[in-house]
Amino acid sequence: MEKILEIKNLAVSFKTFFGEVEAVRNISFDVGKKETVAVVGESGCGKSVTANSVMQLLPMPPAFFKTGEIIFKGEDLLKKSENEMQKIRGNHIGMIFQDPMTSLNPTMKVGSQIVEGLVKHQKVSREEAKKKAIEMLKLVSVPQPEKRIDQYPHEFSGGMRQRVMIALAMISNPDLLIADEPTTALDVTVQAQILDLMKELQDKLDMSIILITHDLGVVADMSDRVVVMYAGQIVEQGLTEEIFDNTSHPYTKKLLASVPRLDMKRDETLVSIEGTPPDLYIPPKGCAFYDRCDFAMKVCKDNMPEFTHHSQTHASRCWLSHPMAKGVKGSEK
Amino acid sequence: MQEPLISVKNLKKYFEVGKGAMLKAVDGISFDIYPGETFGLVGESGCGKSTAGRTIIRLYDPTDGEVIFNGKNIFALSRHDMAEVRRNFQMIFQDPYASLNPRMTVLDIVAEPLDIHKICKNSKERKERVIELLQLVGLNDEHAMRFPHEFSGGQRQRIGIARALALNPKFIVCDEPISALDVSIQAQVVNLLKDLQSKLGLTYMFIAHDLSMVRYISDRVGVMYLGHMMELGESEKLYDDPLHPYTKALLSAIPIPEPEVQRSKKRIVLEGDVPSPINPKDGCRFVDRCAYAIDRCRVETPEFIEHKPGHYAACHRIGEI
Amino acid sequence: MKADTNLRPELFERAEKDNKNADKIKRPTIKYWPDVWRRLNHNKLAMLGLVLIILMGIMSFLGTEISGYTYFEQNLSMRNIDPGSEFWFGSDELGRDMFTRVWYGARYSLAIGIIAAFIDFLIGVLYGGIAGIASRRVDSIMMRVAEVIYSIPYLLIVILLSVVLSREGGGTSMFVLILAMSLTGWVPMAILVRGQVLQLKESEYSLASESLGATKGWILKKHIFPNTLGPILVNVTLTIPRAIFAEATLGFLGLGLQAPKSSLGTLANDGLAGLAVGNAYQIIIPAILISLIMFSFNVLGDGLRDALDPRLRK
Amino acid sequence: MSKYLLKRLVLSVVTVWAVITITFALMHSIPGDPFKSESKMPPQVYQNLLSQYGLDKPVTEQYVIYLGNLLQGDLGASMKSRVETVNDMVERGFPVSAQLGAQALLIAIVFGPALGSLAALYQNKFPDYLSMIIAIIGISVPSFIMGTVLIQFVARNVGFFPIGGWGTWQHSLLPSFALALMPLATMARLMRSSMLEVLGQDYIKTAKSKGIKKSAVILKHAVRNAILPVISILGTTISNLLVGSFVIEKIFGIPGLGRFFVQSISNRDYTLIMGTTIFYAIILIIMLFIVDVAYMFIDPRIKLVKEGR
Repeated sequence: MEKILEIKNLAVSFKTFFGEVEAVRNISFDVGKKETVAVVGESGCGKSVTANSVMQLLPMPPAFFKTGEIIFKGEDLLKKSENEMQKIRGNHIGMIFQDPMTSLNPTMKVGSQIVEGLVKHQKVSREEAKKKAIEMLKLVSVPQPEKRIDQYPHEFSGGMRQRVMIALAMISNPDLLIADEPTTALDVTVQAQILDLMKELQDKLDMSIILITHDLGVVADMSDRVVVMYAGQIVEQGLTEEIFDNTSHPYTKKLLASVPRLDMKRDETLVSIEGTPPDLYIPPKGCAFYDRCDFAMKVCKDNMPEFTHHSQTHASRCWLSHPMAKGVKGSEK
Repeated sequence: MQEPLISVKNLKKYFEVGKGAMLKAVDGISFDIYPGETFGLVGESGCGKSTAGRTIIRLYDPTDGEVIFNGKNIFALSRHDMAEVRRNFQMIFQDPYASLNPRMTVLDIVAEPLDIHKICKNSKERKERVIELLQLVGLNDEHAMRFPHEFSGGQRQRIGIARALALNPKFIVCDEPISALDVSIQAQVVNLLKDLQSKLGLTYMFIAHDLSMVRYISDRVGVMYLGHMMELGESEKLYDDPLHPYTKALLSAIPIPEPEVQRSKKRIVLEGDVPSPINPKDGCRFVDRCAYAIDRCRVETPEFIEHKPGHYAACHRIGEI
Repeated sequence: MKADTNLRPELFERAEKDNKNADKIKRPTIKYWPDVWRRLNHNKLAMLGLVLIILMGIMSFLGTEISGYTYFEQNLSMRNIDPGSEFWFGSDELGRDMFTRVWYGARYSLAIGIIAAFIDFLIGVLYGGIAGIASRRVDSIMMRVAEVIYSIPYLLIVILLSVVLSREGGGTSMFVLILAMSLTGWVPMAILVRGQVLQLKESEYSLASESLGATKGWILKKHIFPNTLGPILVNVTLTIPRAIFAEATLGFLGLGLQAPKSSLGTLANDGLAGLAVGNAYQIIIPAILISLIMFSFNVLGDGLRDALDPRLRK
Repeated sequence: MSKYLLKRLVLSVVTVWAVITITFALMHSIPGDPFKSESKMPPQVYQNLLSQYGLDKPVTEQYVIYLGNLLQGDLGASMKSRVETVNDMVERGFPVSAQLGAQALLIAIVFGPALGSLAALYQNKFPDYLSMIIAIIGISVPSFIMGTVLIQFVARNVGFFPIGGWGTWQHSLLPSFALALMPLATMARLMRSSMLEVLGQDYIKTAKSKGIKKSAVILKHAVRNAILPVISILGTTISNLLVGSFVIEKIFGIPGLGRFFVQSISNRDYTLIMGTTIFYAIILIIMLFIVDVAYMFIDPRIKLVKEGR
């Protein structure tokens, strides 16, 4: 498959008063054309930092790139100047954010916010921009678009605002859409609407999606491939089916087991993961999941596991997959 | 049949929001909660589930209705009598960051109910009781002299639970206790709640918008929409065989973390958003988003009736659809 | 895998650990006020302000004692002497020692500022607190009244009152100045306190306390009051310079204390006359002192606000 | 919206009435009457004077008459200057004061938010420190000191600036600047913190994600929102400017209303004090009202905040 985005060895840190926080630690993954890749993990695992790195929207300082390349359509975004990045943002890559209540400018009319990027990138006239704004609102199924473009965000409900955000991100017909927890702040019925809308637009507009989320249900619904992050690293990645049905990493296993399912018996116990993720001021030398892992071995404490490839597409970062771990509890499939 | 621990009858809670505008957060709901069970209350934001929980334990003054506990309507009790009853009712809050006073130590936070009701004779007894409570929720005496901001979200929620347990309550309203927590931490807290329930014989009212979690923890579940109770039944029955079109839509909207199931399932997508609860019209509250709505639904509010044993719903068209 | 050479089979045994350790908190505990103090300590400007305030406070008492002069003693043969060993800050047109008079004036200015801020604090907390816990109707009426009072220009009323309450040709007494300033000065504090109380009353920990059976008084005492203390403190710190500034302006407009008493404002007013005849030091010294006082309280207040900012507390 | 406007208007009228009543009550609470002190006046003349100013009537009647006169725009007579009424003085002095005030306000509004924005954009860098030094000087140095310093060190050394008085535009530069410094500093500080907050908002990220120019992000999204709190203190700022003008006009010898007012204070010209105070109050309350209305148009959310809840 043709790759549209390749992230290679990306490491991002934040300089703070206490020292360096290694938010993203050497991650690599790619996104194919028309593909949806979900990045999953708990808060603080570095998934949002990754998304913002692609767009280069991190505040610098305190954030800085330590190593890595972000190759978008053959060019390294990290080597681009701010001016060059502006030509890519909103034009070739669009982004939607978690909280639709705060991500629209409260003092600007919705229509103007939608077309602002288009006006910059394609130098369209005011008339055309207005027409395009109405067209986009129609596309994302906002009723009465002619009236709505002249309203302010506070006159919209949460779900409608997220539709506006989608319209805003898609107006230039980008090749890649980065959706950072797009439905977390929404109710389930509205979430279903938004997810359907995203799928529909993806088909219509032939774009790739990076979906940042912590909701495994959303992942199962939307993604072709999954990247599981923990403590700034990728611990497992693969096709969606591989991740759900052929789970390899203990963290992914536990994460999947800690979500109640609708077909679950009530006397089954939910698996809980004891403790909290490690503090990335002092990232652990070995496996970051060591402290919370049920199958941890002595080797895990101080030695960083490498990726083991289970198939062309499926890899995980765990010592249990090492040949020498054969027979140890937890290593069996 | 077992006597209910708590009987909620026609509970209403309105808020005045300006001249002539009435926000009908809870508009005439009735249900029973039996001793030792977990009663789940679900619904989307703005449906009135939290208001219902808060009104039942009289944190809000009810607009109308009764809550019967021990044969008495607690809304009719005097302040003095209420203080006695209150010891049996506790609450766990949604946001573990906001529900603990940042200026108090964990010791003082957990001891607050003991102080209010002047239960401990001296500070030694007080401290011992607090440590006992902390141990019950998996914390220990090392944590007692610390401040809330030093704890993680899950730990804080456990502190909130310890506080709620201090008076040996019979009934605890859990108001979205896990929605602010990470997935892996949610299970910790839910397991703790279940564990405590069997250990201490507690009765829960579990309010949440996460339907899968509610199903997992609850014996019976009520579904609210815009201040009305739409459906109520045993949790497995309600989830497997929902009667009300709203419940059906709600359940079908939950994304299931299994790709094959999720992708093959047919979803009922509701149009539009939840309407405003300010001055709602007569008739069924769900009518504007319901695919099965008929004229009758617009004029006549459907009654909340038992369609199958223990399975209630408020819809004119049950049986037809 | 490059690390393979170091891997021994025994490393692939179950690690002996339990996951129970996960709840342990390693960092030492930090109490609230010590933490605020630590933060304030990091703010050099605020600390400079604090030190200056303390120094000026001490000097306003000590300064009048160490010069060997009194603030009222005139010596017409020693008029308008430049600063030097005789008069450290020079003498005024009546031959009074400026050093003594300046510190004496500083004492009055500081006293007026602090007392006025204290009265604003008392009235403001009481009024704002009552409005905050009262029913919505009472609150609404109280706030309308406060709004009306507040839109009456502050210094205009102060001037008016000083005119009315002072004797013709004479100055205004300290009591009148403070009364006049407090008349409208308490409103910002009241608005602040009311806002805080309303917000904290709705906070989840107040609700939690209520659900535990706490009375209103208990919640006020245990939850609302301790949490409003910070913003109130900041406001008081910033009210003091405002009152001192108001007093100085009044003094400058000829509505200050009656001579020979002095405040920094009246000294600056006298100094303006001195300036006209070329004795610039007579205005420069009180001017510097006023500015220093204003500066110190303002930076201290800012520093306190930053130190108390909950967003910075993590 | 119109309901809110009406409410606001009523409140303004009540405030004006309150000021009038307080002022009237205060002025009439002074023991004796203003002519007692003018020694050895023949009783007949004294009586004539009293009746000329209506002081022989009961206080309540005087109050009604005074209110009636005010409604017709008559601010009353001056007691000391028998030839000029308060209206005459307002006519003579107010245009001067208004020009001074307007210029100062303009300086403050242009430079205050600009400095504050600059400081926020370059947080903890040189422009931040510079702006905040200016701001700290601005709030620490009262205008009468600033005015004196400007005369002493600028006007006396640079021939371009007249030392005092009023007339050409050069005359107005230094006093406007001296008057503007404190509100400028206040606005700069407020703008800085407001800007820092806005820059951290999600919608700024949204704006950046559209790929628009940095300047557009700052001007159209950040400044537009950050300036709202600054506008909300405009009322207080205007009030401070007014009082500041008393001081500045005194120092620079500017023949504005402020100077008449200060003179009337030292002369104890009660009717003039009363008339001027009321005039000031009315002007201010009108300004407050305008600021409020303007704010409502600038912030589209205000309708909800003020009326709903």
